[in-house]
Amino acid sequence: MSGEAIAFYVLAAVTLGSGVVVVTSPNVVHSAVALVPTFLGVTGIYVLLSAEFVAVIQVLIYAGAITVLILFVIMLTEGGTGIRARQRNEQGAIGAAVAAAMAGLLIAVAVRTPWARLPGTLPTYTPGAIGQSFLGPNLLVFEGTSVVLLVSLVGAIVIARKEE
Amino acid sequence: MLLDWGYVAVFAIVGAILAALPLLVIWLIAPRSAYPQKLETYESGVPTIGQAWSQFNVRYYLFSLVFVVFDVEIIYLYPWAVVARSGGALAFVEILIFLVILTLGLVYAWRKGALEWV
Amino acid sequence: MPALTHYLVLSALLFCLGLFAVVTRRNGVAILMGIELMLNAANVNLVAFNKFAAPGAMQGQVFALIVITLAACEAAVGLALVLAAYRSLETVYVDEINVMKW
Amino acid sequence: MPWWLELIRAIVGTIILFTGVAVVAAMFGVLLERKISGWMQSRLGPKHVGPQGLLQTLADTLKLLQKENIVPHRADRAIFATAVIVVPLAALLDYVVIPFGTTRWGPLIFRDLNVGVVYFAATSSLVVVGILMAGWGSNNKYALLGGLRSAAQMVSYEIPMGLSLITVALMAGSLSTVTIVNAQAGLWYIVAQPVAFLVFLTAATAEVNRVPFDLVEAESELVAGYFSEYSGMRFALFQLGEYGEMFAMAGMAVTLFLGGWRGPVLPPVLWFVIKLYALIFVFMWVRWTYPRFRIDQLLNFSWKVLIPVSLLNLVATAFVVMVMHR
Repeated sequence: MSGEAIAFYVLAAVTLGSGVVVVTSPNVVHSAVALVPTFLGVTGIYVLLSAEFVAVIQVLIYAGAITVLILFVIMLTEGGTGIRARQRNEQGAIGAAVAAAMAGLLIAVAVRTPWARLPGTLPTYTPGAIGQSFLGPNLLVFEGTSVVLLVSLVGAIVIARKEE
Repeated sequence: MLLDWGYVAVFAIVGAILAALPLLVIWLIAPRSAYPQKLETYESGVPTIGQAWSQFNVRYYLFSLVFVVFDVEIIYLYPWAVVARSGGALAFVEILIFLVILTLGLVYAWRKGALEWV
Repeated sequence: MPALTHYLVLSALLFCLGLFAVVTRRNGVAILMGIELMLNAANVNLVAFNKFAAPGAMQGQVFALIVITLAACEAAVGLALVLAAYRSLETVYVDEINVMKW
Repeated sequence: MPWWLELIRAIVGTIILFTGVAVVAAMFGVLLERKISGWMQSRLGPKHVGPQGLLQTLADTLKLLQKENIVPHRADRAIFATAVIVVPLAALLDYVVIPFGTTRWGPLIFRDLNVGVVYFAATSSLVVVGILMAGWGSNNKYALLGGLRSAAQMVSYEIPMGLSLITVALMAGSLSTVTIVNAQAGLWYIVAQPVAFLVFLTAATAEVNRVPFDLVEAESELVAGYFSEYSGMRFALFQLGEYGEMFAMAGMAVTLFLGGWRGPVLPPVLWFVIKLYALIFVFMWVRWTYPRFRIDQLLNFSWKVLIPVSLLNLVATAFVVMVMHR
């Protein structure tokens, strides 16, 4: 087995293992903290896929910002009091069945489809290539995200503020 | 490039082991003489009342909310900064529009008092 | 060398973990965590297809960035909704939130 | 190079860097802080252990090693124990991209990542998670309040810090720290970008929770903030994280604005160390000179002063870059 394959299996184990903790832990704070190794595992996967800029952004946004936001909200609501209420609804068995069926379907599709391949090579310097695409074909996407960010900022402030 | 990140991974793993090493040492040599009062949560000398896990001011959330939006804005500036030299006027105008739209968000948050600590 | 299929299988499993959390969790915040897992799984797919199926274009990675942006926006607004619900109904458990207007 | 040689190289490098930070930054940093504070307050500071008190921190570390290791029975054990490793590790990960000097074989750096600047921003943002874990895991009111305040403060100052990092990246046209240092061969960026430098320094002071931004510890109201409940060696590990982060921020400021290892006559590594300690001295000088901010003043300062100023600075820099590279 090559080093890359070993790295892949280790990272997949970290991602899925802590993902299971996120999904099943009875304590919401433990779930939120377990999100960090999940995100870091996915970061490693991005590195293996030679997308290093996306990888560092994953750490910066997911592990550094979204996790903090989630922890804040847990501490602001009654989730912060630890294990108290029942965390799971009565659909546990059905939910597991649906998720397993979905996983089977997706894996079957992933394995059986003969994926098309376009020629070309990955750029070695990803931030530069991404920047170039923002200056060219993705210019509108770039400006569009700023509008999306503005809208969500305004919306979230309106929702979260106390009514006077 | 994979080699670079291999080094970072080794750094993280070995670093975590090194940081945990002192904890192993104290587990081996530190004395143990705990009794109930010693294991009590510190609250300036008076008996602890209730759990600390209670609810806090919503202000904390508003700040982290504005933070997340601006943090996401920043990730788009890094790739732009790398190519801005070759991009010329187009790059400048592009970033100007981007920043103006986001400044509107900052102004809105400011006017609505999301940046006030009451 | 892990091939495209390896990454797709990993992403499918991660997606279904997220799906399971969304379907079975009662706490609104935990449901949002499930959604974040699903978005991460989608991102793994985008970046994997970028490398294996269309390495010349950067579309996969660019759209992974866009998805991260949308995930952040979704988290900000979604958690604000949870907070607002908690303030007016005093619960974060979605099966107890059963009135439209308070 | 065969893979096992690379592995050994990486492990040895990590151990050297780790012990270096622990000894030079944490141990010597604590001693320096005590000496400088003594000097500024017309007293002597530690004097008895070793010549001129040089071994004081070593003695303190040995003492802390023998201290009892208390976990409050109400604490969340798993999170309480993990936070101790997360905080110093997140601080130490910053050092991967800081170039300490240059030798015949190339720059002296753990690894020159080509997204170095973003990597630095990302790892320093991980500290916040560790601090929130410590605050929540202790189940102590002071600790939780300290942790929440610290998180609100650190996230607020991450934005101006990121904006000044981008300004420098824009000047150099690269995200790699070595390239940024090389781009300063002619002119240090402190001359070209004084505003970004001041913003970075202020944000760095806030990121490492030092006076005048030390609401987190605020001895007089919050006991010791998020590490109130940590005793013995665990306390020492938090100190390692705090001083390690401070030296990393100073090292990054040297790299980005003060020309890194560049300088005449003296060897490059020495230049780096001189600049580093000059900045550390500034941090300590500020600590013993200014009173603490209130939390509303602190957050206002970031959102209503630093962020608008650094946004304007960024646009102005972008304009100049556009005109120069026509």
